[in-house]
Amino acid sequence: MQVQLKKDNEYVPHIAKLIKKTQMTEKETLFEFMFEEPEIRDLFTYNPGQFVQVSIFGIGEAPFSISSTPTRKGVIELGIRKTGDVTEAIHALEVGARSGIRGPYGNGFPMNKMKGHNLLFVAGGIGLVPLRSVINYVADRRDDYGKVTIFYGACLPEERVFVDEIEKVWPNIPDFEVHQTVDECHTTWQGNVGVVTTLFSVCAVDSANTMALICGPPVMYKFVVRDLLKLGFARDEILLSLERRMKCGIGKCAHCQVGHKLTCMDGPVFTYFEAERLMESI
Amino acid sequence: MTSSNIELKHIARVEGHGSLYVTTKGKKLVDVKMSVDEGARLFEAFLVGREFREVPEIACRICAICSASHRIVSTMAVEKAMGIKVSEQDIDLRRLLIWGEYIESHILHALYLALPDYVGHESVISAMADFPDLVKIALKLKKLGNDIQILTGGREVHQVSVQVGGFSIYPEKEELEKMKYRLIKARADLQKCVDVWATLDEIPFERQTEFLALRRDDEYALVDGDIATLSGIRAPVEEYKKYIQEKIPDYSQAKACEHKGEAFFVGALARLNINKDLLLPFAKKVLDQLGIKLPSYNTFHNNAAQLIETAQVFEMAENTIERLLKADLEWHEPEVIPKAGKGTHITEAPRGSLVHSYEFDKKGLLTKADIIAPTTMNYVNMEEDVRAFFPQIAGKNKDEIMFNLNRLIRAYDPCISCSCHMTEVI
Amino acid sequence: MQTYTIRKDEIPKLVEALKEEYEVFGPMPKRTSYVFAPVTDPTKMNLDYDSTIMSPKKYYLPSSQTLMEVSLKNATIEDTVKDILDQKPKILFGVHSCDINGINFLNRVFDGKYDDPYFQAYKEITTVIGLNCLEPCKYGFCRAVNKNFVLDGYDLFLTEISDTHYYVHVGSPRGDRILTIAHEFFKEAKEEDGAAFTAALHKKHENLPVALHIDNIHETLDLAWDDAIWDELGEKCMNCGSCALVCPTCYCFDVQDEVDLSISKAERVRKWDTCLFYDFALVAGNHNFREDPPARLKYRFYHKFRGAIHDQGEIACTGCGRCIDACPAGISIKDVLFRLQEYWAASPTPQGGL
Amino acid sequence: MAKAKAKPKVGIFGFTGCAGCQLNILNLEDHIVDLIGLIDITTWVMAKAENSPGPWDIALVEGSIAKKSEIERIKKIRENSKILITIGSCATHGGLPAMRNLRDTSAMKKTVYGDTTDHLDIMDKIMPVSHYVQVDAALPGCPMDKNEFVRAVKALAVGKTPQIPNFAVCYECRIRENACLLKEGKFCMGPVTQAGCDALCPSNGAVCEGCRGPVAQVNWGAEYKILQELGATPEEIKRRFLKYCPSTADMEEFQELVF
Ligand SMILES: Cc1cc2nc3c(=O)[nH]c(=O)nc-3n(C[C@H](O)[C@H](O)[C@H](O)COP(=O)(O)OP(=O)(O)OC[C@H]3O[C@@H](n4cnc5c(N)ncnc54)[C@H](O)[C@@H]3O)c2cc1C
Ligand code: SF4
Ligand code: SF4
Ligand code: SF4
Repeated sequence: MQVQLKKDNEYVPHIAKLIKKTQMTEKETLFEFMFEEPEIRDLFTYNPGQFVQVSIFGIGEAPFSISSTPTRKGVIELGIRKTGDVTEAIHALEVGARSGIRGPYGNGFPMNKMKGHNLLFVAGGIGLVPLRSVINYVADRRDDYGKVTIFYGACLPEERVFVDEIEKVWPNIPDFEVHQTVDECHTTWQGNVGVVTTLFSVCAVDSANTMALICGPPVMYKFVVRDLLKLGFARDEILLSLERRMKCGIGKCAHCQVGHKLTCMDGPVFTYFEAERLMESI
Repeated sequence: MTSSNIELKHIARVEGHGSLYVTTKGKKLVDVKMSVDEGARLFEAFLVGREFREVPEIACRICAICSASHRIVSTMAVEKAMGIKVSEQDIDLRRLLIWGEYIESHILHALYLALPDYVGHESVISAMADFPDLVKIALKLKKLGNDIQILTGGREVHQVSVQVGGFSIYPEKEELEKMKYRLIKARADLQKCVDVWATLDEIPFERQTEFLALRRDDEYALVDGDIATLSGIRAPVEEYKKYIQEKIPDYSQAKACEHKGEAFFVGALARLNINKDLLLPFAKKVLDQLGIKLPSYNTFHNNAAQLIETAQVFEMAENTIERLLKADLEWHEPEVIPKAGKGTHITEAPRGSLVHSYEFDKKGLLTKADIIAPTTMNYVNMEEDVRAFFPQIAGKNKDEIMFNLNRLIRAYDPCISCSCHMTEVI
Repeated sequence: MQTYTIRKDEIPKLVEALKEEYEVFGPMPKRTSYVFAPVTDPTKMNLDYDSTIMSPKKYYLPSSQTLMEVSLKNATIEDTVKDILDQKPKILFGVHSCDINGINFLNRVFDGKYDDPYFQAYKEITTVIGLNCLEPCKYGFCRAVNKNFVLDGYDLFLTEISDTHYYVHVGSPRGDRILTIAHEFFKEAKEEDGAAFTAALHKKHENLPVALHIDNIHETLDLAWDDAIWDELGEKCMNCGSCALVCPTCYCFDVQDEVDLSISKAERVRKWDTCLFYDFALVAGNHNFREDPPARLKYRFYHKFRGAIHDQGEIACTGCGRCIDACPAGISIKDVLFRLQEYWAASPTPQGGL
Repeated sequence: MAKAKAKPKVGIFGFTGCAGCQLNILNLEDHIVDLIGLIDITTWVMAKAENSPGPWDIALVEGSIAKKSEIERIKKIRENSKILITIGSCATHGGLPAMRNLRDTSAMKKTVYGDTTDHLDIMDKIMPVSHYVQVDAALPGCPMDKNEFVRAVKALAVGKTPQIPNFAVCYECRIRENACLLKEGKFCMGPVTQAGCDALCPSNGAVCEGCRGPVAQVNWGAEYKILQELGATPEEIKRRFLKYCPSTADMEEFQELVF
């Protein structure tokens, strides 16, 4: 499993080079970073659902989920939305620019525990970023996992991320099923319209031997969980990735405390059973 | 002959917004109007109803450049009204604050705002490239003045620790020692500035006028004293209205001041003319080096006078610190009880005499305020100077005329924001 | 175990003697209160102080601290751990038990899976001379939270045994070092000194009674989630953060990058933050997980008395009472705990006040 | 990595005020040379004789809009600037001169100028600059804090939003280890005032007068109670609450208070 990169000072990032930028939407771009030191490149591995802290020196540091899968080594892919100083500075980086990355942090999804199960992914907007890591991991280790169903919702069609994979790659993987929806009707949009929970009526979901993985904006969780519970999912078969303000990523700064736990150390992935017991979690 | 107008809109490198409008016919000057472009803030009106403790805090916001003077004169006027006595060390600390303000303000004006004209630069910023060393010294001296204000008042602009009845905190003795050391060392820096000033071309100009400043017999008066004129009047500050009359000149709506119906000058040159016998050795030496004969009627000498005064307060500051170091400097809470009464005080702000006069009711709320700031007093004199100076430059081209008029106005170190009740002319 | 005594009136001389090797900090008067500050004049250090405005956490987690410097030209990073280790060793003189417990608590936070090299470096260079409290301080309630004694976390520990003497325990080799360099001030304790020490402890326990029981506090808080007390407090609290800043166990921090004026260098600086501030749980897109001010006040209690049990194995309060002293609104954590205690019927309240 | 953009063109403008904020820029003796290296000040009437008519990357605006002609001027500056920042409480909140908002301005005019006041361009109400034009960031304070100013300029130079402290003066007061003045019975406004001045006044033993304006999510009600318990009359409290930022009287939170 995971090899912990041992460092004297966990706050000091490693230097990583931006090697590719792919704009996905007006605000979201996929960034591919590579550590400068070959040694770190080799040692660095992670669990889908974990995150890294990215530094733009002089501007600041911010947490981002790793969107690539550890089954494909070499680069770290981050899908980042432009919303503030750090993210804008990342978007302004030119290929070849050097920035800092440290991590991976957090627990990630329980890939071992999920083995042999069918998987239902429910993603909203940019919430697909961490789930994509799991999806591609499962695609690469197809034999270990059962049937895969992906529900993806976005506000507008042009706000969808990873469209190529959603439309061209994932549907062609054996036992993968992909459904998308957008909140607002759009003339060129042929598909489903409505919030992501409307997909439950489009595609029948069988909760037997299935685990559900959810990631999206805070408002989404409540409604998706309610439907999943109705479908018979057990509370610990529902996995959520929570978002909180983060500064250190290593359990010191206390910004990401949720209930009595820390998102960066005990999470960001929690079962719904755990999350329900964490005050103010969702 | 057609008449033409010279407008110095938004006179640059002065504090606040003022404009000068000069109407000429050929080479003859027809009209001069100084105008204040600053919006009115109505200080004297909104001070009414405020509690006596906050009056100095608000009043010092009339002008940032002489905020320390405003703060002190206001505090002392309030104290006079309430019959509050403060301790010797409080008096000395306040004086030290004013010496700091003098250093800062005079250096700012003489070296940052006035000097660039003499050395062919549009600003101290552009002068940095040609005179890096001089600018560095100027910065250092200005910082020294500010640091004295911070040490005694808590901040370089709008001081906080001066309170009615005393202080909210005292500086540490160690800090005072350090400051004294810095002052002694900085004398050499000031000397370098004087050396530079001594090489500048003098602008010949003379106009007989009256000078007004504070006067006391034991010391070069800056913080308190009697009203005095060069022509020999001497009177207690309470009688200021007799000697400083506010009027609205018929050619404009501006409130301006006159003394016996005539223009008069307040500021560094006035003080120097009136108190020349009380200069300390360092200042005397600077005066001699600059070769100014006193009394001087050349307005342009006001800038040199500022340097001489800087030398004077250097020495006064050293002496004041010396005295403070002998005091106990144990801080005590100021004790004040509001009382109805009237209080008037005048200090010398760096740019001239500054009057604050108040009345309070028995709850300590202000009922009436009269504030006369130096620029208001100089206002008529400025216009008169422009009339007298104009023939000297009338033959030059328009740019040069404007340049020279600008210099003349700037020589006054006018602080237009502080003219808290000047109205607009135009 | 060898114990010692030291004459009270020799403390200033001891401080002078230690100054050669150490920078000495202790309780110094400041206006109406005390602060831990450099002991410039040892005769002004007052070991009879009640409490200080700020806890000594500032010597382990400074209110503002550069973590690393980055050259913006070539992205070389240099952390500041070595700078800390290079500092002159420090002595904190006269630290009360509550504060030693506070440092121990912080150590739990800044250790663990990822240790914090800055905190550990400060620990490395700091010698703690503890001081037993035999009298209660104005606002403290240390005994109610079992923090009026220390097992470890000190290098020397002083207990007043008479008007003229302290009893001295040595807690570490670092404490031994002080005995070595300043041996002339320490006398080996005699039997009667030991007896006086025991008597002092008795006196301490008489003087620090306890009426507050917080054994079940996390469960109490479970019950009190919707209680009216939070709205009531929320109305009074101005979220000024004073309570968290002075607290010896509050450690939340923010991290910011600052550039120099030539834009050639960036510093990554960490600064104290508090959960009471608007920005604390604010994330991109202006979503705030604790938007309402009262929610933030409430959260502080839940973190201290519930979250910390999960994260650090104990509550995050040493009963020092500083937050009570510091709160401009007069909110008292002690009163709040008393009220919460009423929720928990099984918690017996013996007679007598705190 | 943060990249230094081309030197931004900066204009510094004074409206009606005491010029203290501009002076505080001149008071940056330790930094002014570096600052000039970082920004290109093309307009600054107070310190320069040659002044550009614009456009500017950054406009720094001091003073309140106290006469009608100033409304036109501020609009013009806004049109010609990419970023507009108010410096000081006059520009940010209306400042002391806005005290007239709470009184009868014509009576005030009479107090100062006597009977002939018709020709004067004196507005009855002083509003913050943000009332007239969009303001991108504000550095409040009377005067603005010069260190905060340097931080803001550095942030802008690397393309960062200047940080506005969303917390009260007490934060800085605690860190400077002052004993709370409210606890000494003095009427400190720290808890309801936005930080950023490094608790200058309390650190000098004087109460915070609230010159930086209300903190985010200000709890005036709580402060009111505290001051009342310390013996302040409602009129006194109101005077204090509105001293430097009388325009905050328009805030809903303020109007909810019962004086
Ligand atoms: C575990 C985790 C994974 C994330 N993964 C992604 C991702 O894959 N893609 C993506 O676009 N965004 C992700 N985010 C959100 C991302 O961290 C924020 O968008 C980012 O911090 C905004 O920084 P900023 O400086 O641009 O914005 P500003 O609003 O200027 O933020 C300033 C600082 O506030 C904190 N902050 C602000 N928003 C957030 C936030 N949402 N979460 C945590 N801290 C925040 C950060 O410390 C940041 O440095 C993730 C957040 C978390 C906690
Ligand atoms: S919560 Fe209050 S009493 Fe408890 S340790 Fe912190 S400051 Fe002291
Ligand atoms: S003195 Fe004022 S600013 Fe300082 S803590 Fe008390 S209320 Fe806050
Ligand atoms: S302490 Fe208050 S009054 Fe003083 S500068 Fe700060 S905000 Fe202004």
